[in-house]
Amino acid sequence: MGELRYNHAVNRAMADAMAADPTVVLFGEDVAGAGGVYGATRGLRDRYGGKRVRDTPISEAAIVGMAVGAALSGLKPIVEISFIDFMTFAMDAVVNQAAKMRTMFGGQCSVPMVLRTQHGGGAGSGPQHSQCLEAWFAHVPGLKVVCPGDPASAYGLLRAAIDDPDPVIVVEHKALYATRVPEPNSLPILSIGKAAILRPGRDLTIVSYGAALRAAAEAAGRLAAEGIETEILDLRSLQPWDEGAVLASLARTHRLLIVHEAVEAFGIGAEIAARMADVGFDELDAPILRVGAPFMPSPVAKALERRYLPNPESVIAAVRRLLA
Amino acid sequence: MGELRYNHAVNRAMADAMAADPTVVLFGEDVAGAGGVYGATRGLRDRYGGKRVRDTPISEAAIVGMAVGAALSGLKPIVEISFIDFMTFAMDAVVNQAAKMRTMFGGQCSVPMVLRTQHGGGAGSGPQHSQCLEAWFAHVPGLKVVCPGDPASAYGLLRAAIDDPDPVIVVEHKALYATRVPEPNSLPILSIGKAAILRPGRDLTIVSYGAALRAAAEAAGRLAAEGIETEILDLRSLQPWDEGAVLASLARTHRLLIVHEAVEAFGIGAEIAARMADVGFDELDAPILRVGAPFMPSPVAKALERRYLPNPESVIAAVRRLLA
Amino acid sequence: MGKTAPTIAKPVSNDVRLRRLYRTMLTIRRTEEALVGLLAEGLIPGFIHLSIGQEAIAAGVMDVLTPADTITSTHRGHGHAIAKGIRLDKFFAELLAKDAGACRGRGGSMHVADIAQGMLGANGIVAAGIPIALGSALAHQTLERDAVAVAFFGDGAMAEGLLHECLNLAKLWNLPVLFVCEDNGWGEFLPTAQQIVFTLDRLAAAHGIPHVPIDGNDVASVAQAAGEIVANIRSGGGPAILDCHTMRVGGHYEGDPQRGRDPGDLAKAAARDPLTIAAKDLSNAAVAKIETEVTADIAAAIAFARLAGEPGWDDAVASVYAADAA
Amino acid sequence: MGKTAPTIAKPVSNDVRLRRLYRTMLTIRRTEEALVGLLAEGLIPGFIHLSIGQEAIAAGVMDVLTPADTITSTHRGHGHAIAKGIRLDKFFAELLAKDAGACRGRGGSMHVADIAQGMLGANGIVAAGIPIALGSALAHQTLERDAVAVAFFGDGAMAEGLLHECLNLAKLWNLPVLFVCEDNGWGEFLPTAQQIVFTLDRLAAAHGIPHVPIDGNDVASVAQAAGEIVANIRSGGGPAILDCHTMRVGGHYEGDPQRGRDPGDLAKAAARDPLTIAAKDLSNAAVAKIETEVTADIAAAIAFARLAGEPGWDDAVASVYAADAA
Ligand SMILES: Cc1ncc(C[n+]2csc(CCOP(=O)(O)OP(=O)(O)O)c2C)c(N)n1
Ligand SMILES: Cc1ncc(C[n+]2csc(CCOP(=O)(O)OP(=O)(O)O)c2C)c(N)n1
Ligand SMILES: [Mg+2]
Ligand SMILES: [Mg+2]
Repeated sequence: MGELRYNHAVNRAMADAMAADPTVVLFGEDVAGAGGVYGATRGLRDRYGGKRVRDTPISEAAIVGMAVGAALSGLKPIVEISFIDFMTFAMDAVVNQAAKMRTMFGGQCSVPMVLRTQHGGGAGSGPQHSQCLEAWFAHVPGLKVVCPGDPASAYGLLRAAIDDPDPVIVVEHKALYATRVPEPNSLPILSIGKAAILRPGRDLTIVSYGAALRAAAEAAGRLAAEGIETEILDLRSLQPWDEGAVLASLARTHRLLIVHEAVEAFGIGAEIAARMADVGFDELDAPILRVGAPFMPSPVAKALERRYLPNPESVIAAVRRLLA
Repeated sequence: MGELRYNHAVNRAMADAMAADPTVVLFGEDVAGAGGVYGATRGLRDRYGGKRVRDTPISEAAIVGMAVGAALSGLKPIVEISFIDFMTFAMDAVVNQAAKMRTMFGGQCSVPMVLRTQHGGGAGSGPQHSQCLEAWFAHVPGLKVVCPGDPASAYGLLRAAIDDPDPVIVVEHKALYATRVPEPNSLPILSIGKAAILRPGRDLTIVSYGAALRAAAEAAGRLAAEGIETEILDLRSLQPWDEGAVLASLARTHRLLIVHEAVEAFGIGAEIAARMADVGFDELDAPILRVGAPFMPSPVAKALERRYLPNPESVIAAVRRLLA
Repeated sequence: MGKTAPTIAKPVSNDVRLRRLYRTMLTIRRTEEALVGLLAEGLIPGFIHLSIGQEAIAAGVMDVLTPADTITSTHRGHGHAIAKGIRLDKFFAELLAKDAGACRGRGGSMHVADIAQGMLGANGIVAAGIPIALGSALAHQTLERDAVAVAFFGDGAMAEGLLHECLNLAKLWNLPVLFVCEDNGWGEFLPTAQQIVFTLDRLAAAHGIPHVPIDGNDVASVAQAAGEIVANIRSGGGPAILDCHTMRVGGHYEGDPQRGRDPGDLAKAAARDPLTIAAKDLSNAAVAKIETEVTADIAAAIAFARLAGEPGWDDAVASVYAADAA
Repeated sequence: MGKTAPTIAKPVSNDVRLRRLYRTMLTIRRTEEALVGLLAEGLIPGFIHLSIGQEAIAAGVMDVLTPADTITSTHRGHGHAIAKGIRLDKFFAELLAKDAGACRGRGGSMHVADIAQGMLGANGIVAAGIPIALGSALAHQTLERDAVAVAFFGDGAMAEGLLHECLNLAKLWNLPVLFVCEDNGWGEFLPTAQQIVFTLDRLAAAHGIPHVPIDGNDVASVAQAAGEIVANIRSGGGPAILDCHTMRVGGHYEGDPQRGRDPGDLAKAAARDPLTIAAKDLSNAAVAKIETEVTADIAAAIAFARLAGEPGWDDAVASVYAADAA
């Protein structure tokens, strides 16, 4: 029995999509020759040729803008921005162009582009290479945002993103690329907007996504030893997010904790908490809690970075507050 | 008795700061010769000279980056980006550079820069010139964000921003520039992070900021005729925001509505609601509600734009739900 | 790319061509003049940026394009949309933000698009259309279409780094893209001479991209030059720049008081009116006939637009994502 | 700007100067070699980018700067920090993310800064330091300081529009800024010849900015050229470009397997080692003495860094805003 690595799942999603559809192309810095900073695009140029898999110069604004134009003219471009921090150079193309065109042009066109990027800490990469900026994109009507937390979702969400007629931001995580699971029997294309229950439980609900799921799972395991049964929901998709699934879980457990790696303030968790404080208000038996990064740039020092990232201890502490 | 216009208040804040401190400089597109798209910088070059007040080419990324360098080297630059939508070209300098330097360089430096920009609708400017993107900046540790809703705050917050040793984003509103109030007796420099009670009331709390305050005030006036007493809090400062003031008001009214012009989902209101669903949970007698823009780009057509923006009717409808 | 012989879209006799060019220019002119009135009537939301005096560039360049060719435009994009073939009734309805508009009234002046005609949008963001044209050219190249993409931009946009990234990329990938600079001497309220230190010809030379300077107010020259350049791009010659010298007759936006502007400069612009220049080589009868026809077309389009209905709220809310998406 | 006679920071005899330059280069070299070991020990968080083989540029340029002059650097910034005068103990402590580091262990390799020395930061974002240098130059100019700002960037950064915006602005405002391109032929894992179609000399010419190409591995030439150019900038001559041709001896980051790289290319780089070139004009005794001294300095600095304490959590949390702010 083989194993499936996260970065190989990403690779396979692109390879399968390119095999299935000749209009799927890929470009970005070092995606062709080098196979990507995290090896996720390795071998694709060899398989699909230099016309469909291209290295670009270091011109983030232009290459994302090109993806928009390519998507308008018959291609399904996948563009890679190797760190989400570099998206700061390419926001216009995503936010003012891609996101708005379907509405702004009155439905004349789709913009079927995928922007693959990568966020998060754990590698000592410091303040400019560890940010989790997905909340910016989730705030922009017209964009979809997904954030796979395991190899199977990495495959299934990326395939869905490539198939989607609208622009999708796929946010991978640097600390997950090397993670692996036993090769699944099937690797379905997932539905954008659907959460998954990773662990059922009756005492409280943890909503999380991406690499933070690992801290949640570890915490839930330890809490189970004390008889505390945690339900863990993997959002998978942040825009749209599965409000129904969160509400249904809350209706079972009546307690909600949201865990993510992004800075807590104004992060993804804020919207989930806000919605549940509205539509889920009657279900709440306790305050809604969040575990996210404190309001500071990512530390470089390992000990500090460990403390900065969500970890089983910080999750357990929040759960104890929630059940107190 | 004279009157004070919002754009004149902005102008006076800069003029006074430049008079008080020779290191304050101003640059941006058309701020010098033309006096700014909304007239907020008119006359400043004549008064303070072409060395301190400069027109720039259309190079948003470079000019915001220059402000960072200028701030590191002894100036207090005010840079104007005439529409917040254009900040999409200049995010790196603000987010990866200015915001992080105090922490990242271990406290060796301050970055005393001010970025003045302008958001919002009401002028039929359409999807690329009407956005309210302040939540992006509020999510970034190291930045401060203020959003003046009236002429006196426009003056007091901008003075505070210029005095502040850290980078401050001042978000004005295009529909407010021409609004006026009787010339106030005094025009104090305000404290960043402090909210103001615009109207006291016992039945519910509306938290708002910027141009949306007008819809809240109009709604509160109409509701008062029915005996519903609304307390209105003007946040003024979005990062940091005055959690204590919101909580105190909630403790009086036990009902919370947040009103802003930005898209509701993942907007400023999400964080306020999330915090109150945590620290204010025991005070809540009803769900926390929000009125924000629906999840779509700004419409062009006047009737649609009116409906898109927060308005007294949408606020009143939310209040009725809140009191139901 | 190994293309077959270059095709000019509509090769006909010079006189027929000039009349066609004149008609396009006049349509743009009369359309924008009508917009001034409609704006004053309060029927147009937002600002509008007129291309009066600059019509020859849109008319001349578009004359050598096929419907398969794509363009991206700017905030000053009415002329580009019209010359690329948008229906006038849908154009006016769009400017009036009506549901029958080309973009169902959701784009307005700064975002007019006609995707079927290859007009990929006016753009409210300076320089933002340029990489979109590149991407479109990439699609043409990858899918081996006999098509080119054209990026229109103003001289002020030369200060945006995005243009420079795109010049490099276009050349690097030998993309079938034409850069058209509409050099009207202004960027908003400041002469571009006070904004830009380099010249486009020397910038082009640094990139090894052919640069053709042209009198942008002489529509015949524009069409001639564009025809030759586009033919070369079509045959795989790679990107090129058409640098059109023109003048902004009006303000930056309609209603701009043009404070800083020298009246002599305005007079000069009037003297170089592209319609007058073109009319010299046409018979009075031809000019009169075109005037009559264009006037009628525009009147009909405006009548249509005035009567058209408002866009619906629910439609707009439902317009953000594809209905059939996952 | 009407400045007085140009001042070169440290004018002395050629031999003294060359020894100083050699010492700076050797300090960078031995420092980075030591970093390789420390990284392998697991003491350095994150990636590090070494400037081995490129030390002559940092040493030569910084030799003509005063402490009032400012620089901005890149992801490959160790050499710039050292040459600009950062204390070695604080440098190593920073790389080890210790509280005693120059940035209290919160910057690390990619964000080393020494503001007091005018070193405004290494930078994890390609090209991002360039406008910061411009802004610093604007401050020098506005406050009428006798100081220049220097922006270091790699050849790969030439594809970022930001550089182009900055060239235009620097010239437009006649800013006292020197652009130093460290052209090592690579941008990450791809030769820059496959990324960039223009050459910096022609780009500079298009902007009317003086461009000086130089053998970036010959420290004496770098210092000589930098001295002349900086003197001209100081006297109000406006921006200039120093284009340094060098070679990347190692990989993009330490540990990079350098898959696509021709071994002959690596051999060529070794043959052009800037230390060897400089040593030719120095006595063996001088070289040996410098080696001994530098080795001792570095050993002491590393010892300090190893023993230094971890940064505190509460300090970091409290570091985001000024304590005394409103
Ligand atoms: C990124 C961005 N910055 C600034 C603006 C504001 N703006 C609109 S048009 C314009 C001037 C453009 O000049 P040019 O490109 O020469 O076009 P012209 O108006 O002369 O046709 C500016 C600065 C904008 N729309 N987008
Ligand atoms: C905006 C941005 N894009 C991409 C990267 C990733 N990256 C880091 S270094 C580098 C190559 C830079 O090449 P060059 O400027 O020539 O510097 P060199 O590494 O050769 O010294 C790239 C692409 C980045 N850090 N920032
Ligand atoms: Mg212009
Ligand atoms: Mg390089």
